[in-house]
Amino acid sequence: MTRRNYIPIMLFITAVIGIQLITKFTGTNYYLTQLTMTAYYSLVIIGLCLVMGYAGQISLGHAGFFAIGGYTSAALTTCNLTSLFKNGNSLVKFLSSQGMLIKSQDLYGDPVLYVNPWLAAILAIMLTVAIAFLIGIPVLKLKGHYLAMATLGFGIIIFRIVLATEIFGEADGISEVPGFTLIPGVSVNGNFDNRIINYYIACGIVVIGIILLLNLINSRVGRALRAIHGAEDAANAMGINTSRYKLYTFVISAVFAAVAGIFLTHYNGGIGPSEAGIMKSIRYVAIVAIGGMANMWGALTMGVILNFMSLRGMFGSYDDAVFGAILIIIMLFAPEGLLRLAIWQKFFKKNDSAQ
Amino acid sequence: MALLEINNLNRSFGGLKAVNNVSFSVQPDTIKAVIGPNGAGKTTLFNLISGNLPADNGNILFNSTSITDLKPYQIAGLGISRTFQNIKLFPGMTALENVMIGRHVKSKAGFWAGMLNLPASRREEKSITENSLELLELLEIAPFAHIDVSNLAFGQQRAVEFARALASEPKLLLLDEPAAGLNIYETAEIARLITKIQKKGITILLVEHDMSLVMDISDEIVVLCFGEKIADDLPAEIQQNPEVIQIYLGDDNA
Amino acid sequence: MTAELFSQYLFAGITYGIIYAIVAIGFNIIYNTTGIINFAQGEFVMLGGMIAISLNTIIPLVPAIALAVVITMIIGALIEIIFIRWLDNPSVLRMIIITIGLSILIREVALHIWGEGVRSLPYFNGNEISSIKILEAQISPQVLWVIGICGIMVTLLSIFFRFTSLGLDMRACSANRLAATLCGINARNMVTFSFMLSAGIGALAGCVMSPITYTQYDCGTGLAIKGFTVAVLGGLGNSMAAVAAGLLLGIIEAFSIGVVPLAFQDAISISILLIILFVRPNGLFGCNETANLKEF
Amino acid sequence: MKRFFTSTMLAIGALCMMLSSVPAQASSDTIKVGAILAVTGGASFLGGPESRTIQMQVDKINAAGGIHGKKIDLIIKDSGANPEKAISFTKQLIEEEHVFAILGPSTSGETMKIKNICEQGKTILISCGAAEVIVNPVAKYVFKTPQKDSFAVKKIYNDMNEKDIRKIAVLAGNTGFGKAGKKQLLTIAPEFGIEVVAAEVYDKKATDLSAVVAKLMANKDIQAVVNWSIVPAQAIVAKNIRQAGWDVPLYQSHGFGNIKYVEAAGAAAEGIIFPAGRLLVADVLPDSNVQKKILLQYKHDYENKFDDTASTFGGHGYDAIMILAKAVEEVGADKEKVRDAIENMKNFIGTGGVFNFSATDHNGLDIDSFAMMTVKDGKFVLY
Repeated sequence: MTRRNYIPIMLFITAVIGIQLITKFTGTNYYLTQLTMTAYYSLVIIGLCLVMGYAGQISLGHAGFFAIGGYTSAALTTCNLTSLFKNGNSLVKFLSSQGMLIKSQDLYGDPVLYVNPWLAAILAIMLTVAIAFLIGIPVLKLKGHYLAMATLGFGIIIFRIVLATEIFGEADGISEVPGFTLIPGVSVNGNFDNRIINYYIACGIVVIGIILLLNLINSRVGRALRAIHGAEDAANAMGINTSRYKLYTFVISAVFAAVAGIFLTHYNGGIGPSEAGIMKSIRYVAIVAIGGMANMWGALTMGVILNFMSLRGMFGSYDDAVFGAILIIIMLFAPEGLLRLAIWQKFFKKNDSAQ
Repeated sequence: MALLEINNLNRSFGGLKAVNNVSFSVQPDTIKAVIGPNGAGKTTLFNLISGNLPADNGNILFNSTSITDLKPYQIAGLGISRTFQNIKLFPGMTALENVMIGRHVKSKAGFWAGMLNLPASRREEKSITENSLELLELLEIAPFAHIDVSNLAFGQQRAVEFARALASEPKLLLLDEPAAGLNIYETAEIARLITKIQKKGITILLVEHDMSLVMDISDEIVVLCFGEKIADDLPAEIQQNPEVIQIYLGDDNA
Repeated sequence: MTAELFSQYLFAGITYGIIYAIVAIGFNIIYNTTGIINFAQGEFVMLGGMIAISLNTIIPLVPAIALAVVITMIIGALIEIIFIRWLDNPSVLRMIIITIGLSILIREVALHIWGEGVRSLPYFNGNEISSIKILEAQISPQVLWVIGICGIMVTLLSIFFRFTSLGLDMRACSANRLAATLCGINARNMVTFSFMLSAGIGALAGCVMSPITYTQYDCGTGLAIKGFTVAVLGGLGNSMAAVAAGLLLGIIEAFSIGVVPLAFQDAISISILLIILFVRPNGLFGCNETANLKEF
Repeated sequence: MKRFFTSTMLAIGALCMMLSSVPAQASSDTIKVGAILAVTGGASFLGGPESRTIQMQVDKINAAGGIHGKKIDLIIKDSGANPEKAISFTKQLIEEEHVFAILGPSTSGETMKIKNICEQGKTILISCGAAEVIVNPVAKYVFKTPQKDSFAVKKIYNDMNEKDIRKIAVLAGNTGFGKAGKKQLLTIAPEFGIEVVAAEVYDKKATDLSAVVAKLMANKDIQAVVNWSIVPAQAIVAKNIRQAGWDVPLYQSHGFGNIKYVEAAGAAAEGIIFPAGRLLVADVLPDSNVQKKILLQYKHDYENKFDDTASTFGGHGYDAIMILAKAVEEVGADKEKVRDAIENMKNFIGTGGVFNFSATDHNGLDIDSFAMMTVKDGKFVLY
């Protein structure tokens, strides 16, 4: 069981290192910038893959969780507490004495005092978990179009909130987000000279994420999830608490999205409302669908390829159009996902008789 | 002390009283059958016991505790396992995996243990696998362990469902028409299997149409008609009961 | 609140509401015959408006609108024939993704045809500033056109579904597709026809509202979301309930302006939707039949 | 397993394909200029005209033999107003394409995200974003061409003072432009003794605003309405106000500087007062105006080439490329020298006004770059 999982993971890690070496020798290491961003988006995608492919639920609001993570972290690390500190605010003093605040200077030499990104990240994740629970309990009782609409609605509400709230920068979003120092000397930020380490941080997080998810899928819980997807009432009769399993899966994938949001925001040095938009959520769902719902590697591959091309502007003004077209074509001709296509055809007759 | 006790259970759909004031009990280590013509409310009764449907009123006691308002998964956790009339296996999963699902209530690795692949959960996983293979062996379907259940023959699917139900080591097993769609040889096989299971100390409540099977293996029989209980007795007595005969053979004078 | 302000809000609400309702009816027609939610419904509204505006530069208003409706109906039929007709029993998720893809594609094509600017049809009566005083409120005559035409459309539709044989056939398909097929109804053609009908309704709505709301290549998405909200609020598949739900939502939105900042208006209407979904998943006016809850 | 190998093969294949396509190195006889513009998406009404204008001007320069014989190699990237794409494109343009300078982005939000990247990459950025924070505080390599919104606010408030308007309502679209404008309106109001009694933000995709107009109209204190927006919905505001029979003076921002909005608002646009660059009234400017020639030239070129009327938005793009071209022409293709040249540029006549840059002012326009205008018979005229 486990060995079967680790071979692809080793290959994946080899590919990650291989790409870095290729870019190094061809002098094209600027590709790593987009690959790093892509890696973070892939984290959202594999999380969503768990919800869609394994628990059989659709979520058209995952950009909302990405935004909750990114925006919370960004808002906490960009609000300047210097004046509060000088005025002797006891909470600020306390946090500062506990090392939870960071002092530095901005571009123009003024002092800034902001929340330690670690603390901000933890708070952001806690907030995500709380919201995912709150929204998940009622939403996951719904099915089909109703579920799609409810999750879409959740996404729209988050989008509206970030667009109308002053501390989230309204339409401009939040800029000048400081780097996230993981350990001294290793920082998540967009500086040109930090690129290689950031590439490895991002890929490392994806590897950890995918190991966690693959373990989960191949565990008792994963089996239960597949059972729920196959026949919910039978699963329930076998003693599986279906609503709790669906809820936990939803929360886990929300946390994946939030973590991606936190890191990408620090890497990019900012976040804008477009990250919370409906089109973003639709893209995530689309990539999972193109990769094949219950196919973590497929979703990851398609996520990397499409996001990479999109972030490099390869589609020009036709970005959304290309996306729409790919979506339709895949869903029409290969609803099991692009990568299943070859296998699909091979077993075509078998599947046909089974249905 | 009865293992399962059903008191004045009611359930209606719109104006139709599917289960009307039914009471009976199941003694431990026995096989009890529920029979009755189509639409008598047998499957509804099963769904009420297993929690798939809520009862309108009345109560169900299992081991002297009320399970009336519990959810299906909670009831399963207490030791009641069931099969379905029209076989509900998990498509896309192998026979072995299906049986392993049945082991769910007997194991406990959660989300954290699963994601981190902790040694404890690995050990647990191993014991689940072994246990499930044993069951497949017992039901003589071990050769099909790694085949997707949707590709199995009907009889084999039924056996997998049996194994899945047994995997949770239930105290009470609910069998919903276990012989439906089987030929006489297969039916005899099932009968042998059911007695074998009962010998292992599992109480069985079954719904069945096949009279010869029911008469062969049951210790007691409940007869339902239009939602009402009309008899609850030993097989031999049921065979003599004029009311039951009338239901099954029809009223010639009508 | 003064009587004047009250009726002004009321009319604003009715205008929003009736537009939402028309989009919702479009959703319902297709949902009833196919069980599909066509997320590209809003794009039909946009196409109707855009085509009419382009045609109106060469031909007079009324024929331009009529022609635009016909062209949009043809587009609707083509979409069904090319993308949906030949699919064998597709899953709900697959259909959601295909129609979302269609919506994106139509929008992008429209962007490259008509550009990013806003366009609009001229007012049917008067101009941008003419208004009529009704119940203390000053409203544009175009609002009356919208309410009137949409009202007539709803009435005609209910007559169509109740009394014409084609309408009855379509209802038969929605009730039980297999049985309808066995009775000799060509269910596939009915699906195509439902796409045409819903495209036509959307297009006509797009034309009458264009002077008030303007038409831009991406105006369909917002409408689709609101229309879907209304369709769910009323209970999927129930067109009369959609009208009531549309008016209700429109009026709530209009009056909410008096209480909360305008910027949160959308968040409020979506929150209402979520609450309704949690409490009454079959919609405000739906019955408790869980049969409508199609699974993936 | 098989699945995994299929994906790996596909992934590796695709990546190799991409990685092998190393971009051609910039040859010394061209000047590579990047532009990040929202050609599609929510801000396409800005990015569309900007990209067309910049492309047109570059073609024109190249047709005339380039600058000192060097042709401009223009790379336009469509960000769709997504900051994350703008960030990705900026890094790409700076490191990979080694561009000489970046024009755009169209919106303030995107500009703020890439400001630091350009500083770090020592690449000149000439933004078309409106918000004042772009150049205040001043960043070494960052410039912008649209006029400061505070000047527009002051122009409007001056006019109000003349008319003795004291209490006003503010409406703004929920874009970066609307947000920045609303902030300036609220902060500057006390200086002019004006009180903002109501402020509302509407969605950029709003289709009907009669309810909010009714709400404002019910407040009898309001003597004038200022609508600060750059999106089509601003025409709806005008319409709904006039339909409601409310005849308050209606002020708009320089975001109204597109004749399409006037056409959309039709009769309701009559009498709207707003500050804007003189491009809109180029035809009726006195011949003595220094800008007249250049404005007419641009308007003529743009309208002949595209099926579109010239707007001030396209003008921002014009100014951006022409300022860069002028600086290169003066000091040659050297980044640092060109940056200094732009910072010291005086009396550059653009569509937005006369630019006088300095070390403390990276916008270079003063309050006179705005003229108050109004709409008469469906045309822009000086007020």
